[in-house]
Amino acid sequence: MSLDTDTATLLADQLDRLFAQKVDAKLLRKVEAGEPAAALEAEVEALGLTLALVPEEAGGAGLAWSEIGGVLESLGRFVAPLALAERMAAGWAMAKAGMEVPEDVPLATWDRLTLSGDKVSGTATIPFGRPGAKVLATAGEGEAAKLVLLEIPEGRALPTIGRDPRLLVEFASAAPLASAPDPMGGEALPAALAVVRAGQIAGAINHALAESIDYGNTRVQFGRPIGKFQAIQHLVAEQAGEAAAAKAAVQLALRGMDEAPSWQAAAVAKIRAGLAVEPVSAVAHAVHGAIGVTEEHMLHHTTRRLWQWRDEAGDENAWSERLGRAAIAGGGGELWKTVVALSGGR
Amino acid sequence: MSLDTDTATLLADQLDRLFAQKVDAKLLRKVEAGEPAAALEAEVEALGLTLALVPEEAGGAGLAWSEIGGVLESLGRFVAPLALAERMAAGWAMAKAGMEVPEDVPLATWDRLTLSGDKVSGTATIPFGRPGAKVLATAGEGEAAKLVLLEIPEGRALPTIGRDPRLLVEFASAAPLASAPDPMGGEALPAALAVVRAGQIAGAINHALAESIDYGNTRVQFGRPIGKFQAIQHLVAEQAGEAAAAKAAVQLALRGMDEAPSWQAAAVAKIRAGLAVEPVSAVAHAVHGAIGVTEEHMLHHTTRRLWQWRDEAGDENAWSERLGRAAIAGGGGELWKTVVALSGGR
Amino acid sequence: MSSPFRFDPVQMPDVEPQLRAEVREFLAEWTPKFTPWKIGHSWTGLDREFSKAVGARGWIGMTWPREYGGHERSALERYVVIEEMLAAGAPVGAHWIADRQSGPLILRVGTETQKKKWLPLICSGEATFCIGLSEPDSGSDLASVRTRATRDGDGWRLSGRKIWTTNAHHAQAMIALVRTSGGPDDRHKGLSQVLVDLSLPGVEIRRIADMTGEAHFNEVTFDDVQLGPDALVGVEGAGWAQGMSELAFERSGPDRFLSAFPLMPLLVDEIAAAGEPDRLSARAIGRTLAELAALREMSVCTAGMLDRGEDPAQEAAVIKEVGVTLEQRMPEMVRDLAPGALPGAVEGDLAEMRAAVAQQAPTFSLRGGTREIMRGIMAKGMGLR
Amino acid sequence: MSSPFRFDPVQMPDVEPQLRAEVREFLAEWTPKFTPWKIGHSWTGLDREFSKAVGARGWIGMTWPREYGGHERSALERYVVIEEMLAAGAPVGAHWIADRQSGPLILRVGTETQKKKWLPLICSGEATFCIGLSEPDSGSDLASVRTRATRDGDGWRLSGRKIWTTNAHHAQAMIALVRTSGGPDDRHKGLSQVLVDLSLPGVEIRRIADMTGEAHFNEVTFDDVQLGPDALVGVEGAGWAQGMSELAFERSGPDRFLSAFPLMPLLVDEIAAAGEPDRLSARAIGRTLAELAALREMSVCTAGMLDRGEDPAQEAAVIKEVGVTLEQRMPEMVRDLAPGALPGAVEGDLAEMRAAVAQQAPTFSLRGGTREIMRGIMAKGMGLR
Repeated sequence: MSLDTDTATLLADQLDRLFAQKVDAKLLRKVEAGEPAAALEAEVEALGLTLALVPEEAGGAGLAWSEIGGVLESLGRFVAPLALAERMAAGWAMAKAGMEVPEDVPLATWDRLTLSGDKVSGTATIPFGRPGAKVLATAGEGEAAKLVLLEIPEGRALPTIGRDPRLLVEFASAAPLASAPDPMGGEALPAALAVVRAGQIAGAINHALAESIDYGNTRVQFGRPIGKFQAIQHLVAEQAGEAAAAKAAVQLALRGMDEAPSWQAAAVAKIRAGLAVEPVSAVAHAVHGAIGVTEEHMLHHTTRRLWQWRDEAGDENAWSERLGRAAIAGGGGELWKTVVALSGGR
Repeated sequence: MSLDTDTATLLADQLDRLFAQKVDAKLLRKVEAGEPAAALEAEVEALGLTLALVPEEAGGAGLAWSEIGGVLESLGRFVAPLALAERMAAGWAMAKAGMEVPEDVPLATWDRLTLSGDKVSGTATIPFGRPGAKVLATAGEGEAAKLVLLEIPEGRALPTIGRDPRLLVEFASAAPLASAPDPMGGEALPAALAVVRAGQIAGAINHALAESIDYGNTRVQFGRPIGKFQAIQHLVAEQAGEAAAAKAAVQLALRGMDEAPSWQAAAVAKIRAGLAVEPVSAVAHAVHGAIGVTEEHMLHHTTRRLWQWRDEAGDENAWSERLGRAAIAGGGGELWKTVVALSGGR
Repeated sequence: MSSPFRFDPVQMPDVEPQLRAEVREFLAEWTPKFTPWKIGHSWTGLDREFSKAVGARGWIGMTWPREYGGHERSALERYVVIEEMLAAGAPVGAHWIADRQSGPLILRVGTETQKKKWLPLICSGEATFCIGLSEPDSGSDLASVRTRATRDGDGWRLSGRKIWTTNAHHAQAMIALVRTSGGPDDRHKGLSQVLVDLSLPGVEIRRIADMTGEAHFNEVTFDDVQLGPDALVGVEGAGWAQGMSELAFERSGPDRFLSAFPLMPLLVDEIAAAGEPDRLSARAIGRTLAELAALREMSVCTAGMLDRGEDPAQEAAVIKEVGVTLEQRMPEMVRDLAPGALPGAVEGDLAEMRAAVAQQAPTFSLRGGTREIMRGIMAKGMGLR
Repeated sequence: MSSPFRFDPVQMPDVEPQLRAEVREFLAEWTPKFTPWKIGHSWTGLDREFSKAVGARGWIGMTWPREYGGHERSALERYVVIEEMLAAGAPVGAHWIADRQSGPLILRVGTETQKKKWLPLICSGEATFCIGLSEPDSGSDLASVRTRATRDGDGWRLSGRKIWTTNAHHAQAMIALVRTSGGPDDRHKGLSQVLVDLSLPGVEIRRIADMTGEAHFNEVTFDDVQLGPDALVGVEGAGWAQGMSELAFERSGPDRFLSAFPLMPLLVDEIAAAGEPDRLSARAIGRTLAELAALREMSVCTAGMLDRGEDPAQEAAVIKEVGVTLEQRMPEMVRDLAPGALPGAVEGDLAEMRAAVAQQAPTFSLRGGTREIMRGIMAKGMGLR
């Protein structure tokens, strides 16, 4: 997730500073208790980031996916309790579909609705959703799939392991406020959301790694910092390998979204980042001991968000099955070509 | 695999001494090159062990399964290149089926043949098989299944990863020399062979562990025995846990074969021992470094036999699927009862 | 050379089937009252009425002498009772630690007064104990504890802090490892165990919320707490050795591989409901059963060692090492085999229980000693030097 | 804080698709000639005619100056060629080590005479090199080597033993790490690299059979071997630093995660032949693809670092750590997804190749430095202290 342009670096740095000041275990507990981080949301809104992936001619910031790696990483590192990543994805998908992107970019859901005539139906989970706000969703499948902008009805709070707000709503023959053919045959929003979640996961994982290193160097046991023990060093090395792989997968997916958006690139990112969650958090907790599970400690929150995020927008098992089935159908002779193509080779 | 009686201890000790004298990497290379360990076989024969599990009234030694743990362990520890375990299993199955057990106990195969009238057909792999010798096999399924004694026809040497002799033969409407209804509905021989293989695996695994400990205490690197490094200690501890679990599983299966023989007890042993093969041999090789893969080193032979044995008489995946399907069909409410029953509880 | 650990087979007593049937019947009455969330808490879950009922059946302090409220039954009979409780996910937390560790310790090294006062209360399910080992500045390094009990006339004055004490806020008493002489550099020397009535003035308990959002852990502060002469448990200065052999009890029990078990029946039913199980599901369930059966065999063997008066310290470390690997894998297995319809949601019995287990799982490998500590014990036991 | 390792994205040169197509066309001609067993040997497999053909195409020494037979292409172009070779399981052993390590070392620190003599031979596929690092008494502890080169007039006299040298019996030359001053206690000081013509008197090569039953390893004994003045590679006493930076080349390449890859196409075809893939198969294949793609991304990034003249020592350790985990899992994956009809048999293309890979897999984590060494390097790089 290297940032190629000054703008991108600047934005990520701004976000880092803001989150470093405002996001802590106390704020997260408040949000979990049902109190939205309204002030924080307003400040982020003011940075104009929700329109990051919308082209300049459509009123956006015109950043490329490969430029927002730092932003996603920041969102993950601080497990920021707001729907910025999802709104960036929604803005990108709307612009790509030729829809007009409102300045107040809608929320997004990875759930696929059904399309009957012009009306949409089905159940959707909306991160940070609230009745009356707007959400972008995918309706229908394949060539007939559309991106639909909907007003969020009353719903109920879905209990989750991350405990960030998730609104569960039911659309029954709802009339979209706007719609357009999905530019990726029904894959645009699911792919974009998988990539942003993978980016957040990579950020949170690299944070857990950094915390483990830091704790290893400061926590003293048996007369020396625990990071001096070979067993701890090797655990952290294992963690570092997973974190690096997750980050590399996100990097290639971001590039892929710029060059030739596909569900395959998104799958690689979400699978690889998802696979890293369990080993990285297991080691982080092993290094931290009991302190890491207490709600005062950020690792407590990082871990629960990681568990939440890996399940959302397609978990690594679901994406692996899809990627695997396609590869098996393609035959062994094509397999290496697939690996090369998945990682951006030609 | 504790030995409850003096006879059993005595036998295992005798075998240990014999193998310690006679079985080394040199002999194993010879056997792999196609030269049977005839002298060794004769000496083992003289100990009368092939009839170990045959009741005294049927002319055997009348030992219980729980008394031959030490023998199986010895066979595994030295990866002894002969078909003693298989012949013990064959003798037990024949006696249990009420067949007359010849003093020259037949070989055995885990492959299931088909039964048409009195004739049997199908392919069989026979460890240490040679044309003209006799083999005990299972023919048919369920209540109709029979144990059949067959003369081994010409076959061909099957290339394997263990490189011990395996003769692949084809029976085409062969007339058994003797037959009797299978006392376990077609499960007697497969279960018995799974248990003996699991016992051999446990022996070989515990040997690999002992070698790792020994090497850890003697090999000096960076100025001290490598066993002093925490990373090596933790690897060996992981290995020890697997080795202990494999041994415990064999112990409970041996008891099960005495009390109420079932494929389930055999499954537990073969699954658990099979699962331990990869982690234990991986650590053994990590500890030993390159020396362990050379054909002069016993670990080279131990590892290849472990890979061979875990595949034979049902690998851990096949047994797991069968055990798992039965448990799922039984329903969640019965699951704990199954765990208790599998480990000998009432 | 044979295995460096001994798991000698044991013969279960004849009463086993009958006793097991009694426990199952008892549990069948009680468990429908508990939510999947509570069941997912296993032995950290706590229900006073339940514990009293267990006590009334004679299933607490089973092996202890009758004169102290015990029932003089064998360790193997006790094993049958506790494994049934754990497999059902019964909330045994109100009596668990006292029955497993504190009671046996008092019985072994306590004074007559301590025995008479506490053991009957434990047996009736009325007394909950907690263990004071870790301190803010000493996690795994128990020998570096700083909490200090100073002689004061006939009794002691206690000052310091203990942390990660499970269920302290529900407990009547704590047995704490404290320094009675020397300083941190003396390591194992000068440590003693004291029994602290938690209702005494100067004791403050702060609850610590863990991943589940609940407070199973606590931090307990002692501010010049006045203890009577009878507070010392066992021999002054022998606290380290006493405490370590107490930990062997903690490590060898089936709670080291059954905490997550209650997930399994729900998982199996979920798989069955989805139709013919595929290879992935069938293998995972079959494999888990084999692993559980082997662990149970090992665990029963250590119960046999206890009956024979042997010390299963090494074997306990092995069981914990192997058991915790399985236990920590279980919530992941549920996720792999039975993905829920709503990503990340914790609705439905299986998802709810899974969430409870998953959020405690990181501590499975901490309680009773970290993996690093366990592996060090094993390496030493195997003669790696 | 960001990740402690840098994997900055790189832009592949425009020639990539064309170059890749050329290599694939070339391989399509050659690979049908190789057995699954040979393909399963990846870069330890050796075929002189093949290497000469590769050299004739200009695919050895690709980045080296033309004056020494090189082709002055970028590290990224070289990357394309070698990944295609490895993915196809081509027997590159006759030129591999020279192209990857020995040649670059000679180019960087060698004398003009050394460059003129050896580099063109390497580029044409005629010169096979081996590396002399380990000794019977020094496995991972390379600083403790005892093989000694003593000044003798203008040249040197060499005595000692090197072990685990891959393909020494096919090699013309070895670059060995030897002691030129001091004793074992001096550790890194006093070590130098010398180039030994293996046809010299006093050199004895003993083949060592590994698990596959073949001899890829050797023990090479030097009994007072007379070396010329030009034997020293680089600076006397700088052998340790030179050797370590050479190892970074060895560790970062795609051979650290592609050795087992040729199994995958056969496995995929085997799965497809068995009908609609189940969850187990589909997941495993999809997951492996994602892991491979991430590893390839990391590996390409380090090729970019080489092009920019940066030292990817830390990143190489990460790639080897992650890559070897995947690589060692592959033969197990084949067994789990496509169980053969005859237990333990190694008949059929997939089973034959699997056997070749499985029997080499234990050494995957040894070559280029053990896991313990890699993790130590990573921990140090991350600032654990």
